[in-house]
Amino acid sequence: MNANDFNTPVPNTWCPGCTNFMILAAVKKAMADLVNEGACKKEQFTCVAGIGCHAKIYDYFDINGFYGLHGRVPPVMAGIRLANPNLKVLGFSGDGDALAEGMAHFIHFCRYNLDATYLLHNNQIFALTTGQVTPTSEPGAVAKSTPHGSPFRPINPVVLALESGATFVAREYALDLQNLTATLKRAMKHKGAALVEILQPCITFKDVREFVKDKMYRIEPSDLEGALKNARSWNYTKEDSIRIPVGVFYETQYPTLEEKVGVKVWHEAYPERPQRSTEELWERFK
Amino acid sequence: MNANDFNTPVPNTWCPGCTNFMILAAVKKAMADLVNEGACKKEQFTCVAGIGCHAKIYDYFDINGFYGLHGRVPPVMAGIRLANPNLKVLGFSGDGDALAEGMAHFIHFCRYNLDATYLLHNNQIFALTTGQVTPTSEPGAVAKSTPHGSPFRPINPVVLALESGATFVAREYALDLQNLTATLKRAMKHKGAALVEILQPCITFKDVREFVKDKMYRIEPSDLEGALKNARSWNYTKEDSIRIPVGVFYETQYPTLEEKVGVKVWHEAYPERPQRSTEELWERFK
Amino acid sequence: MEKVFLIAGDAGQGIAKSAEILAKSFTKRGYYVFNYRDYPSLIRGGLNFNMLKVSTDPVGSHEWKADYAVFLSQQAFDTHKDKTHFAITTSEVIGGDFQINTSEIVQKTGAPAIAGNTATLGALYKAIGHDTQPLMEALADFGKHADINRKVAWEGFQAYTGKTTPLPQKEGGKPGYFISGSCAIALGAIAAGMDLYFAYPMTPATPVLHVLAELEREFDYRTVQLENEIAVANAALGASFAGSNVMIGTSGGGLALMGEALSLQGISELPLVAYLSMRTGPATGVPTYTGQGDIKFALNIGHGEFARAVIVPGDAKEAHERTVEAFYLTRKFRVLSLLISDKHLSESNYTHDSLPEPRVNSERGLVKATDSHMSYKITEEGVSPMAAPGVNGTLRATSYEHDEYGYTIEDEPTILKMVNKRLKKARTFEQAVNKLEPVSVYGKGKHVILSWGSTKGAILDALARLDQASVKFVQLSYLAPFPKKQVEEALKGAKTITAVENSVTCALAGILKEHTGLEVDHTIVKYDGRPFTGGEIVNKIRRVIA
Amino acid sequence: MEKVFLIAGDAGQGIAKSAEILAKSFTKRGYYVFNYRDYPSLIRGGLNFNMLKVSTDPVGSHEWKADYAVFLSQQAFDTHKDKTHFAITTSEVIGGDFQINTSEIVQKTGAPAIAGNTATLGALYKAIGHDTQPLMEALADFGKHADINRKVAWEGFQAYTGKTTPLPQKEGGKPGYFISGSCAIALGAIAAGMDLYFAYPMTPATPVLHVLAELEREFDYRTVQLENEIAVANAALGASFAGSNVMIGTSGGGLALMGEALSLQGISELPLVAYLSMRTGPATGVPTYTGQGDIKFALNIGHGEFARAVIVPGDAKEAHERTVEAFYLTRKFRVLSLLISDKHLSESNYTHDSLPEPRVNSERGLVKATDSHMSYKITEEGVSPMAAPGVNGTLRATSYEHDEYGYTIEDEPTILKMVNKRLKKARTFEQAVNKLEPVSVYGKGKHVILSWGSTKGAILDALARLDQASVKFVQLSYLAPFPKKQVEEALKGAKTITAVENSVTCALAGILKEHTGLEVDHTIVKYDGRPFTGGEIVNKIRRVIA
Ligand SMILES: Cc1ncc(C[n+]2csc(CCOP(=O)(O)OP(=O)(O)O)c2C)c(N)n1
Ligand SMILES: Cc1ncc(C[n+]2csc(CCOP(=O)(O)OP(=O)(O)O)c2C)c(N)n1
Ligand code: SF4
Ligand code: SF4
Ligand SMILES: [Mg+2]
Ligand SMILES: [Mg+2]
Repeated sequence: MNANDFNTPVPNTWCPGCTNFMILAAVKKAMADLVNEGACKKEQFTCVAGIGCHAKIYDYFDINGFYGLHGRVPPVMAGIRLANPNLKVLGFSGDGDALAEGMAHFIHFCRYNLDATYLLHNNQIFALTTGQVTPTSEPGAVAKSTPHGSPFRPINPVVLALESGATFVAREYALDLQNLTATLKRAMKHKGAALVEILQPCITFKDVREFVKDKMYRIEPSDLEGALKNARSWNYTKEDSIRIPVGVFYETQYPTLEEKVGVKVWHEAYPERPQRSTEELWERFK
Repeated sequence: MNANDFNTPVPNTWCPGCTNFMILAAVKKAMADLVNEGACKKEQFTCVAGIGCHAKIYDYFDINGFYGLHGRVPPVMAGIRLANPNLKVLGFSGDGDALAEGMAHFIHFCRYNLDATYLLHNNQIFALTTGQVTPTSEPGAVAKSTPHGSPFRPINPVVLALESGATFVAREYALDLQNLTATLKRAMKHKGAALVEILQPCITFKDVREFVKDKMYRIEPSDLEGALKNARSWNYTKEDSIRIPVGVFYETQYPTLEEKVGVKVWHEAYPERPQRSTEELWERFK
Repeated sequence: MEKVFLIAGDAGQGIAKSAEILAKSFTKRGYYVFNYRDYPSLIRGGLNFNMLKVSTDPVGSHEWKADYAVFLSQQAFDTHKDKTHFAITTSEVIGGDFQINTSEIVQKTGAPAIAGNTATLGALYKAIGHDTQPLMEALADFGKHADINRKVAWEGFQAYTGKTTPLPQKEGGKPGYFISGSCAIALGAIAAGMDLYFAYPMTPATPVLHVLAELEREFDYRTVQLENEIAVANAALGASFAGSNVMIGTSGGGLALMGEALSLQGISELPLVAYLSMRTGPATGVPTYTGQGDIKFALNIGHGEFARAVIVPGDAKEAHERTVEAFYLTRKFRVLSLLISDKHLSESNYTHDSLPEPRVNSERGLVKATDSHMSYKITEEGVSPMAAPGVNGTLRATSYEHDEYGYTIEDEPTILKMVNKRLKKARTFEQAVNKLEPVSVYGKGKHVILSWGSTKGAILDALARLDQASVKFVQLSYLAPFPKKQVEEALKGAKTITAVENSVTCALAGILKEHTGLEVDHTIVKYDGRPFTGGEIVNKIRRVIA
Repeated sequence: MEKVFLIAGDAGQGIAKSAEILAKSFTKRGYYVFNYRDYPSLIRGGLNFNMLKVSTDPVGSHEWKADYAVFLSQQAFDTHKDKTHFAITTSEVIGGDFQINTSEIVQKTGAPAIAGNTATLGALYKAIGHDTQPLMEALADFGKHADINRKVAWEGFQAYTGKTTPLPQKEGGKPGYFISGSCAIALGAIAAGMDLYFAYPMTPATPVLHVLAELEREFDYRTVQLENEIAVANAALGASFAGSNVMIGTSGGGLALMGEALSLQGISELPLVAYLSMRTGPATGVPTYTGQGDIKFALNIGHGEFARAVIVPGDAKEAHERTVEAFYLTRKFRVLSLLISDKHLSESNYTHDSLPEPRVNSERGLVKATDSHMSYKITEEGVSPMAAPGVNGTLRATSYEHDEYGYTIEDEPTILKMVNKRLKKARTFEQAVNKLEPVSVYGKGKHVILSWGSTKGAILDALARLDQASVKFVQLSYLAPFPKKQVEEALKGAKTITAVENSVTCALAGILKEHTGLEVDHTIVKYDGRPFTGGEIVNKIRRVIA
């Protein structure tokens, strides 16, 4: 099995050259590898997508898919995993999706330590709505809803994930296919909440490809304190002096929500539930 | 002016002995002091309350008040401040209110550095709905919706506030009237987003008064790293070995959202806006 | 023959428990009991009261005036003394027609102070001229404290020397079930084979969460409280996609946050039962009081156009049956089932003696996915067979308009095809609902009372006291799809139509007119947060049909 | 006399800009232009097209068949060639009736490749037999690139030797305004004296956000994009409480998240204008296409019962006027103003020549608070005078039921008093709406076309082509409060009533029946995401009244 086995017949509508193409390639490659390694069957992969350019990925690979609402990827992942802990769930969000509309779920996903891989396509812009600032846009950013400069500071999703309890936290660059694929595989193999932030420059509204490439350096996983230090070393600003850490920040083990709740594949355990008479059930109210 | 000048004729419906009474007393005292010091006029105080036991405070002091929706205190505070930067805004949330329903707003309030004081009545329980776990309940907590033990881990609002950009972060104990009042005054004088978490044991559903009192120790403000270290030293668990830091964790200066947006008291600047003819306005579309 | 009992005291004094024990004792002898709970939005220190109507005939409502009241606090006495003909008070209270010295009794029996309540129950039994046997049985509920409470009850019985108005003995009556609407709904969900219940607490939907959490291990399903209602609704759709049978529950404010997800249900066609328990609105309103003012919102919630069942049972028994129907419909037709109750139905206790089984069985009904599975296959009936992901094929669910595979599309012909598919499904589904007795008719008169939901109990109680030859009650158990034909049939030849609704604007009148063109002659509404009683309906109907 | 132009190409090729320049050039000579924009939900690479109808008489819709098309890409030509009688293509395209060698022209003139578009505009001018003067004027829009574009246009004009079908010269016509619904709404908000606009981007409401952000310094108000729609709605109510004149904007999915906050508007009575621009639903649906399928949701959004204005203008001019009314109503009566548009109205461009001023002026109308100010004072009209906090007294706003001061209450008498106050206000407000010409009648026939919102343009265009003695158009600009009397008046004596709606279920038919009992005879609906054209209405009406 190779990446192309995940292709779909749907025409791709990303801008020609969009960095999302590389993320798509990396995910397909990672999935193919996992299948080849026997870690997982193709049928188990299940994608959950938000709304935005990133989310169009739903149409572009032939795996189970839930194309949800803007910002609501984490609860859908939770529902799927609580209903069927055999599914290998991959969530796809944008920075607007995960950190503006969906911030509450983002934090709680990490806290729950849900066993799923959450990919954050961070292009520091609302792309599909033609370019407005997001929670990771740099201070003063000029965009369509902030023509006089953004009044907001960026927030750091890697730091938030670490502080909220995610048990695997990484950042990669969309155009570094090899590292991205490797990290995605690691994330998918991880048991627990795995966040992979992917720097995904939008070539139409905010082309920072050169900037990111220049500033990037690889880090190694460390303990939580070290991971936080690494994470905090770049706060999404665009000064010349900054450096951007990429790689796996942190990995640890903790029981997952599914384990704690004690779930099973309900529809397989009970293809049909036993019919219970009203009398049987009401007995306790006699 | 003293605390009693803020009294209202409304009968109080907190459980007799509820620790919220002390918070009420502290806030009234702090407000009276600020008025006496000439820092603020009584008419400027404006309370924004969520929904829960904590929020009933709206009825119990004679200041401007907005009794909003569950979880929505921060955006209401933002709206008020963007409309009238002269108002001294105090927000009141519970742990359910701020960290479950309202988590997204909690984070963004800190990020915006809105100039307002946000009081978080943390009793580690949904009290008004008669006792269910909240995001700060200890692991395994038994409550009405988790009779077999909570599957969730607590999250640390002090850490989140620090990481999200709040410029004043403190924790106090509801029954330590003196320190609570002093810290509230400091928070109210602070320019920027001030979070004061108040450990507020619910004597009906989760009476941890003794526990908190035993474990508490006072800390001094430090730099962000030190503050985070202090904050992380207790993660809302109930082991015997823990110690609970209270006091001001952190204080710094940063421009507020109001300053960055550039607002004024619109209705005073423009008691009525100039009437503009359609022709004048449409000129640009000729 | 009936008697009304009022039990009032401070929040936290165990009012609800006393009322429940009393009610249970009566049901054990075959009486019918209806129990109304009135409590403010606070935990301790305020006033609670319960109104119990105990009758030899079926009852479904309370009254605002009691034959006997028990007042456990001064505040309760002062506030509610006008609600009763006769007041039994405890030693803590100054005033009343007869005082039971509860402190003496607890002292004498060595019982804890709280058990003083039980002495008043003993007294009540004396007042109606009954022996205490059923009460003693019901006290078993106190578990290890049962015996001491029995002693206290006995002392109370002995101590009472006030007036006695006998309630006829009900012999031979089969002991009924005494159950709240909430419990009935929870059990209905279990009967229907639910796998997962997601919720965020909100009065008055919370009791269903509590009951379901309590029973989850016994029946092997799971109850999960998530971070907020938006998470709840989206998680439920995720779980439904993955093959589970799911339900969510909330009140109006929570439902208002779910509108987007419910719209997603509409286009993704993932089975979902959403339980709404209404309270007095708008917004936070009067959170522990009742009302039916959310109905138009529920009927129209979600942007865009999609079919839904709006199911409005009238009492506990029906709540159980209709809950099963809600699951049946959503699984069979992939439409949203909105199961609607209110504080009055959810938190009142009903006595039911006969328990016919639900009209339908709910089935999961999953098919096996094929290799090139179409999640949105166009079929004759418009219903696409549903499979679960994980074994075969690629399963899809989406918020975008899509083709049969679930891929995103924007072209006119495919949009039309898929909208038409869903339209066809809506028609198929409508026919199925028509088979579920969506309309019930009681009585035969030409003056029609038309209503839905929790008003059923009061109206049936009123009907028993009205001239049944002149009055008829047409009860709707479904408001969507609107059972037009059956309603028109039931209203044929009506001299007057009176719509009854616990609301300000009587939405029902507009709904009727929208679907049938029929205009109601009168509306009876109530919007002070309190439910109708049988007596109120009797008075208002008499005025209206005079 | 009219001509239809189709400009089609890839997303990112500057289609919209070319169409705008062309349209503006015509309006400069006094023509009326209607411009329909059709684009998929993607940024670059897909297909966009604009359909312009240019006429000597007022126009409000496009057609699906053009007299002249310009195809800027092969894909555009292949997909849309059937939509035109005559195709002008560029050198990049194989096929078409006449090819303009744009690459040669840009080379020759030294213009950038993108300016090739402009050559085709020159060609179009030749094709309709006009001199290029107005086009040259309109090219001023390119600023410093104006001159080079003029050169290119001129070359295009010269190069065209294809067929010519002259468009009659329109002499003496006053140059009109060429404006989109979105711009008109933004300017209406400015005219009404808005202080703050809060939004979260969502197609097709986003252009209002962009325009307002652009103009905020010029008119000294502020536009703030917050973290999500729930924050937007709650912040707006906070700002309203603090004295500001506020508006928010979103599409259906965002509105669905605001239900709880809108219910809070209902009980807190804080002035708020909420702008909804609808698209094809449910859920994400077909996000860049149009539809009117959210109307029942909007009419009923929010739990509990409260009054609202549901304002549904039909074209850009009206959008401006009605936006001012939305502010007027919400400030004067403290009711929610829901201002509703759709993708078609928001993103199409209209030509208007006469601009009557709005019927009303919006006023902030704050009173000064007194020392013991009652935020919810009971007045004869039910409207409590509004003051802002900060100077005097204690101002309150609350989501709970409350007394006149805004303190929380739960007792029956106070609940009734406050609900009745809001009921009285609703009646006062209804009367005010009746004075705002909520219903407009065009034509005099006995066959009535009934509609609301963005269908106005197509229906008016159709009316001009139908027998005006036999057809009449009744346009509703308010759906709530429903202008019952005026609608009944307008429908009196109708031989047939045909409801027209860009939806699946034609909600309007039900709304009409609910309020008047009148049944429509026919419905004309369209639910493929595309708006009606005048031609479609003509055909369908002819069939219906045949
Ligand atoms: C509730 C809701 N609000 C707003 C939108 C409109 N919307 C669609 S995509 C998008 C922005 C997406 O930004 P991001 O998540 O960063 O994704 P990107 O397009 O950059 O990949 C928005 C706001 C929506 N679909 N739903
Ligand atoms: C949208 C919404 N969901 C749920 C509720 C029900 N509710 C009221 S209070 C409350 C819990 C409050 O808990 P917390 O914020 O911790 O306050 P406490 O009562 O403990 O002070 C909930 C869930 C609500 N009012 N609104
Ligand atoms: S707009 Fe940006 S993110 Fe979206 S497809 Fe184009 S390049 Fe990619
Ligand atoms: S329930 Fe707890 S928090 Fe609420 S009033 Fe009582 S003691 Fe206080
Ligand atoms: Mg983005
Ligand atoms: Mg709490």
